Amino acid sequence: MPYLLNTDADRAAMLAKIGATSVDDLFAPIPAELRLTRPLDIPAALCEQDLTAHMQRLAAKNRPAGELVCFLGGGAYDHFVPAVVDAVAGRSEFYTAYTPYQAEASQGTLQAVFEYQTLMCQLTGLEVANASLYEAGSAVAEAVLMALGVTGRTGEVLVAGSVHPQYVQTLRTLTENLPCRVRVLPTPHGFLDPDDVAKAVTDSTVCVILQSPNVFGCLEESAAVGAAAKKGGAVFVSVFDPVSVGLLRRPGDDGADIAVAEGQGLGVPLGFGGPYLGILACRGDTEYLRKIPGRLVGQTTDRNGKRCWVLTLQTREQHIRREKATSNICTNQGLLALRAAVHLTALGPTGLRETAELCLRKAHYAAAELAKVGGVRLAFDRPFVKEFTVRLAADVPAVLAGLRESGFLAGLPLGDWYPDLPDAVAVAVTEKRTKAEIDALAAALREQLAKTA
Amino acid sequence: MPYLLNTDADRAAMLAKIGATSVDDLFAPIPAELRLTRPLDIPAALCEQDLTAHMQRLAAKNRPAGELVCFLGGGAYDHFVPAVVDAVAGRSEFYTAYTPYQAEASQGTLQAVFEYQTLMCQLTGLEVANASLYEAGSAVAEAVLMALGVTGRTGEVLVAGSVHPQYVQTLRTLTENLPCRVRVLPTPHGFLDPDDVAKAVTDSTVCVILQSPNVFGCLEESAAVGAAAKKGGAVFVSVFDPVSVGLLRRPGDDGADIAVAEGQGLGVPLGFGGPYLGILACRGDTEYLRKIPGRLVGQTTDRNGKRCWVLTLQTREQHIRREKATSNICTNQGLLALRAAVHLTALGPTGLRETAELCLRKAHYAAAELAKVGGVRLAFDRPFVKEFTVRLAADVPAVLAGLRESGFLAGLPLGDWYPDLPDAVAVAVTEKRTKAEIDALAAALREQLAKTA
Amino acid sequence: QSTELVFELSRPGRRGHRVPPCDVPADTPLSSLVPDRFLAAEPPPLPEVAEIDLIRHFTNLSTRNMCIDTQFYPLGSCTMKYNPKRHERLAALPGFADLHPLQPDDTVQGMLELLYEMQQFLAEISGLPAVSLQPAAGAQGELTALLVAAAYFRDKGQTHRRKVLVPDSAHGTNPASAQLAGFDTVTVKSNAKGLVDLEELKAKLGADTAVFMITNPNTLGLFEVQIRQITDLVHAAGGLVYLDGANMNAILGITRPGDFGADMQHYNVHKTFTGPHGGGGPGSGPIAVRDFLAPYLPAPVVVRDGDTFRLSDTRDKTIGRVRSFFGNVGILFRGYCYIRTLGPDGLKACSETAVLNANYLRARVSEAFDVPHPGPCMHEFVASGRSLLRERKVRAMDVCKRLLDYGFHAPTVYFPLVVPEALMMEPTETESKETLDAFADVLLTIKGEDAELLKTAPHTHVVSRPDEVKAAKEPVLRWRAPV
Amino acid sequence: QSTELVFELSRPGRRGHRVPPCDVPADTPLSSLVPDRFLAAEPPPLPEVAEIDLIRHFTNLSTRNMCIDTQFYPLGSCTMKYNPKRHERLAALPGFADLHPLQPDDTVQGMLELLYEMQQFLAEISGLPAVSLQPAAGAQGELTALLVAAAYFRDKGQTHRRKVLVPDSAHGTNPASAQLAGFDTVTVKSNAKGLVDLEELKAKLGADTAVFMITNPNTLGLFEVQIRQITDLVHAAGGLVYLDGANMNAILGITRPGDFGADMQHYNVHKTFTGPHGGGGPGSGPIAVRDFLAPYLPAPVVVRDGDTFRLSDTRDKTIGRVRSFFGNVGILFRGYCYIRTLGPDGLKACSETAVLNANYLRARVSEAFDVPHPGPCMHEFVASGRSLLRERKVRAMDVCKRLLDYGFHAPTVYFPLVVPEALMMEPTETESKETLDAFADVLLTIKGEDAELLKTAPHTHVVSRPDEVKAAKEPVLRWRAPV
Repeated sequence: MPYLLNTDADRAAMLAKIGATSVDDLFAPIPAELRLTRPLDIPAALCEQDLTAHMQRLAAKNRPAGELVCFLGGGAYDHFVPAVVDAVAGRSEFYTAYTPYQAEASQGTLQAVFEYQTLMCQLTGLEVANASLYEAGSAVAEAVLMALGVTGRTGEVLVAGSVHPQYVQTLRTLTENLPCRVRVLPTPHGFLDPDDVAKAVTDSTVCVILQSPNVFGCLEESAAVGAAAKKGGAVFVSVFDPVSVGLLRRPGDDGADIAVAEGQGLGVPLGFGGPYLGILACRGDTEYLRKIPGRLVGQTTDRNGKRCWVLTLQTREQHIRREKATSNICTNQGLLALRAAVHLTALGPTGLRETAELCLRKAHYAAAELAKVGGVRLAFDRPFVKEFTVRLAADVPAVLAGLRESGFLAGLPLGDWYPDLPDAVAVAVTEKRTKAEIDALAAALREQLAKTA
Repeated sequence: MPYLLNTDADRAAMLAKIGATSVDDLFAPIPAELRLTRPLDIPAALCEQDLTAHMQRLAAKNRPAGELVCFLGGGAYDHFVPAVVDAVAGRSEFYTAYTPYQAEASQGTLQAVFEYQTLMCQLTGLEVANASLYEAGSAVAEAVLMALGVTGRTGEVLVAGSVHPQYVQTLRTLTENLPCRVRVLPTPHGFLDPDDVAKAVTDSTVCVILQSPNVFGCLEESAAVGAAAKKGGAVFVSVFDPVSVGLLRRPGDDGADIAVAEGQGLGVPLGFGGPYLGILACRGDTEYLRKIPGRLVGQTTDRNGKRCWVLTLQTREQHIRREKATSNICTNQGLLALRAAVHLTALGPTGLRETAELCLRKAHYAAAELAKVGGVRLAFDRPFVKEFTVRLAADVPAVLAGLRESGFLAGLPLGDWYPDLPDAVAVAVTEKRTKAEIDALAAALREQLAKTA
Repeated sequence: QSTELVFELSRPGRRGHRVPPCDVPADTPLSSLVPDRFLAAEPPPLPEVAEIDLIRHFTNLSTRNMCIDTQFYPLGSCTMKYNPKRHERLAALPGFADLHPLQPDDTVQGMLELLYEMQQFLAEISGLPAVSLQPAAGAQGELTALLVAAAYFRDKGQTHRRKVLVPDSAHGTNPASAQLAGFDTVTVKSNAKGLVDLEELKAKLGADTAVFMITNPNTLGLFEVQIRQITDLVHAAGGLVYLDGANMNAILGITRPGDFGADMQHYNVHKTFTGPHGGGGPGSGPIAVRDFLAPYLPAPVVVRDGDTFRLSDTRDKTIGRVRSFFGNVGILFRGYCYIRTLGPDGLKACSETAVLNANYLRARVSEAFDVPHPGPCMHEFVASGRSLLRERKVRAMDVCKRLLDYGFHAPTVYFPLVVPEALMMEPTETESKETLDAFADVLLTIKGEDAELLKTAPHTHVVSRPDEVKAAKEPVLRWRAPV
Repeated sequence: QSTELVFELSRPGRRGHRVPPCDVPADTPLSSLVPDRFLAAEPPPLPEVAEIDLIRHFTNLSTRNMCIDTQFYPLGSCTMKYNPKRHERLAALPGFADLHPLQPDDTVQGMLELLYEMQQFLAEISGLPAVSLQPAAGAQGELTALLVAAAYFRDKGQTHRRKVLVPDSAHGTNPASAQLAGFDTVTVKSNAKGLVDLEELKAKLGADTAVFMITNPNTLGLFEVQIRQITDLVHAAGGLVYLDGANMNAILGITRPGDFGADMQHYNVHKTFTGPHGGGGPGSGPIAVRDFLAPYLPAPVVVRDGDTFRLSDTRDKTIGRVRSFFGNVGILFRGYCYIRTLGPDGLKACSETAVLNANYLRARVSEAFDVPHPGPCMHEFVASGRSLLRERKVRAMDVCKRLLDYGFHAPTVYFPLVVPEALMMEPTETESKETLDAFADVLLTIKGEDAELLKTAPHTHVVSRPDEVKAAKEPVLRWRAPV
């Protein structure tokens, strides 16, 4: 059997030591009537060569970014991943280890996570970051759980309508049975008006959630929204983009109490959506520190006074607090946090800034070129960085399908999420897209629109 | 600059310590008139992302095995490489280390090479194996250098006409200025007649070189040829296939004094021909041990009596013997030897035998199916294992080009090497080829022959 | 060995990565594209190092970890089995790795086929027909299942069912998940055999019971022999049975939760089907439920239409989604590879071998340590260091630390809470008798070693025992530039 | 740490790999396909281990190596520079890795384009227009060039030119290669400055001179200031000048062998252009020669016809080939990536930095050790431990071994032969001032350490100093099953 080592002689010796006559004896506690008496109905075993051939066949039925030119964004971006990220994450000491329960034998993981935490603080301008969460959607929900705990309030969770709809959906699901209500504040002009926030915030408001750049690609008035939230004593949760922050003001600079992001853009492959990386950072106040979900690595010293790192503040966690826990998160996305740490270390401040600037300039060039195409207009008159929304005077699914034939994943149709925007498409432009690809997209779009017009 | 670390401040401090005013000062020993006064005429630097795109464009201009179904052999075979081989060879402790001059800090490499040497002994049935050579062609030449040393003779080197022509060419080039003459013994029936050897061997014959399976895929009468060689006091050099030996008698079992092989089939990617792995093993007699080229790793003990490994018998090597050296080889193919060691360890005796048997059965099936096609006949009536030669009643280049269009690297035309076989094509069938692929090849060949007939 | 942080290696102006030249017009000032009020004056203060610095730093860090590829890792409850290298190679194929999560279905047919089959496999293995692959980890799977239960009871007008019953030996995530799903937790004590006490259960079941969460085999490695009675009791009370699937590795192809009465379960794909654990994640925690609960599952799921596959969002009663995008596909991918490699016979042989290995190790370990509960165990067992503590004041943790010196990872310690000085060991099926013997021999040796040597262990690692109290009392959770 | 051999882990019947089921008819006995006399009764007695055994064994082995990715590795003459990770990723692209060496030209146009460009780059960098990429290593490059020279002289009817002149500081492969090319070697002594003694050279040049082999910068790290006079003298005597290109890392874009009078040279692509050294190989040793030698180069070479590329065998005077297939393409590939990444300015900056680093390290090391030859040096230099030997009976090797304890690889020791107690150090361009300082500081520390401590070093590695005499006297070159 694949991966099984014991020989017949081993098995016999082991049974003898156990005092059993057969392996079946060991399953005696399972009542006979509960046993499965037939083989599982799954396909027969494949050897490595056949598995490889099978997976290659499946892979060939997909059309990945690289085969299709990718202008899709919507929370996952086709950023360049330096080879060092794969090289480090491919070290089996990292990927075949588990949670660093035995600190002495896990300093590699612990120090890497401590560095990740620091990098997230540097990236957000906040004081504390956890060891990572699953992805952005559930991280937003965790931020709300924190806000519930920190404020002690049970009123409204205000969310901008321009926050990624899947994050909002996740938030609704995960807080469904908890003492708060999610209310979406409309963003008809592609961003949340701070005045609307000021009006909506009451002394029972738990938090205000804003994403900038938002799902339309537009920048939000974060500082003003944050101020309005805090004026009412609500927690300000800021969802940011970890690449664009190379150029933009950081959440902490704009007054965020909790910053959350999807970390996929930091060296994580697109991978059809997961595993990804939920970034969460917050203020350093004690009440925040007590409520921050997930793992934390802390610095300490060993018996000889040597600096070292351990999992810490675990009393917050479920295996101690059990029914008193405020989060059920008991792992982190360790390997993805490592990837992000390596990625940011590779880029450094200058590389991150230059990447963000390339995205911005290319996105602006693309927006200008697409807007020249008859039947295309920019949806919003707002500043944007790497993603923007256009509206098409044509049937969006047909146009996108046509562009797919021409080799483009041209953008994300927003109509499913925003029924009032059936003609809207979000277009993301990373540093990997070339002028030639953008020009070719504009030309193909012109042709499609001419066809469907 | 990529990969350079010193900052301006570093450079200033370093120059100050050196006592120089500029980096240019350091180049003062190079006369001004010898300096290059213009930039090198090579393309401008590419960042990683652009280099990646460039290399992907170049890669896309190739049609690798996998895209084309590969029936090409001729000394390089499309065998399956288990993922463990890449995983181990991808450990940077192995691939970014150098020659294990400092044994204490190189036990990883040293032990792995010692294991490789042992595996090669097990594979060949011989007593001693070196730490590897470049590839099979130069390894054959090194075997002849050994034979010259061992026998002290200066007469003929007899080579079967069925030995890979590139090995023979290499041998001719590398012995051109040495006191011996290469004579090729014809193999009109696809194998070397032992009687011809008996007739050709004299008391000045240096060695007899036989390859089995040979370049036509046919098995040779190794034991009889070896006996004939030794009867005349010549060294018997046997070139073998390290995969087929899972099923066939080993060189040592058939009386080989020196065994040589191309190790590519043991976990080394096709890689357009290199780096590959030259396997060389020999008898354990002192005169052989003294003359074996290349590196050797030996077992010893450390100061505490603990078993360990070192480079040994280096007095044979050039940096000690200099002009008295009998080989100029001063490295080995360390990383490829490691790949081979891991590959053989992964397969084990059963896996190697089963692989060889699969190749054999599929090759025989393919030969039978192809021979059913009108205009195709088997070139030789000889036993074969994974490769065989057919003759086509049609223009070989045109047929092969047509088959390429249908997605097949259908085989190796032998006409360039054997002008008397302009219609011959060697077809190799590894364990990766499926019945469906073989049937499709037969069908495509039938179609091609019908077209060109 | 130095413990320099990457920040301490930073030198102003040093860099590794370079970006391509801008091939679109770059002459307009940035502030003409984005108003100044959005722009930062400086990029974030990340470290500045060259590529060789980075590689040396992280490569050297890696060598300070124990891992499956270098050590036996009998960490109970974590199923640290071998992670096949073929999975890593296949997962890196661009045809899988470079798929955007929002690509249209017609461009990801191979991926959807794989995920559809994975749904089928998990349904078959559990005997529960409806599967959601969405949860990102076991704990999220628990929570998702409880949200499904809550939605179901709400839908049935049974909002009074507010209680979730949890055995005292359960994983801590069980009560935490119940809490977050809006339920109240009731603890059910185990009996002396380490199993659910039926009388206690009966006493706590009632009209307010929503769900009974059971781990089976339980965290003591014991199969609940009365599982059928237990699930019947819960059902009779109108409640649902949730199976914590952490210990599925013991029963693949042998018995199915659906067949012994569970209504819902999660899988830990990274454990049972060997996704590498990644130093603490990612995992994947899909759930399988009975048909009547299917309408409440998160969306989307993969459905098959003839020869094509598509993502379907169309469950009218869905709880929504518990994360963005589809799920932790990379881990599901590896689980799929494992299942396809093993096939039905192989999966069953896995569980048989895991159980044989555990019982053998249990027999060997009991030469030196108390093993409080009677065997046979399933895939893991819990020993107790109580006599060592009593007789020599050596704690279970000291034994664990000393094991590290011998090149073995430690067992899980002090869990489950119901066993004093617990040492929970799970050898998994991918270890050999020789390895188990070597480990047991070392445990026996350790038991006889000097107490002081044990209390100060480990002695051979890059650091000695850390001051955990200090870490928690004066938390230092990030590096700061010296002032 | 155990040093078990993989053979000692073997257990009968255990296995890792499995092959696919046979999908062609498999019912005929093998002996009906291949006569019995060819078949072995048993397969070779290879070890029998499972995949986890294999991975643990080789992963643990790997951790017993120092390497570039974990340590500074100032091994003189070996140019141990950083090996960029991007090269490994790109070399693994199936479009390169899966090309059969005998594929027709029209199916490998991208590969041929790359190799053609590599020929052009190497010609431009050396100033020698004709290139063969075939030699598999530096030593094979030397031999190939000498075979070219022999063929040239034969062609010119000058078979009396049988002597190859080699400086005493040369790499040992120089005389060995000359020997194998059928020449006789004549050693040319260096002068007190470590350079070629012109008078000695003149005395040895003559009508029988075939080739003068020169390493420049030489193995002492010194540039031959009189190189033009040297090459003129050789040419005047009717001989050819061969440049051992091992030290090209010092002069990229600064001076070219073709411009200072070399007629032939080899490259060590794995050194100068950073192919990873692989524990001792593979390398790649292409040669570049003047036009009049081009007809003798090995075949094939890549030629360009308009937009397409092809392999050409059509040199009428070719020496043939020095190996099967095209060359060590994988290493050429990495060298190509390095050259494309650096560009003309980057290559020059490499050499400038390599030379700056070497001179800085030289200045630091000379605080503690003799550096017999005057500076500036080029990319490496040779220090001498003679005073340490004289004063404290500590040998250069003892210093090297002690360096290992501090986490540095040792320099090259006892080479070149012309310097007693030689310590040859080459920092390369990819190291930082901090690293050089840390290394120099340790050297200074070591110099003051207890002699006994040094003589018994290293103290922190998996093994202590091996008995090399025993290894050579009673050679054990393979494992044998115990009887």
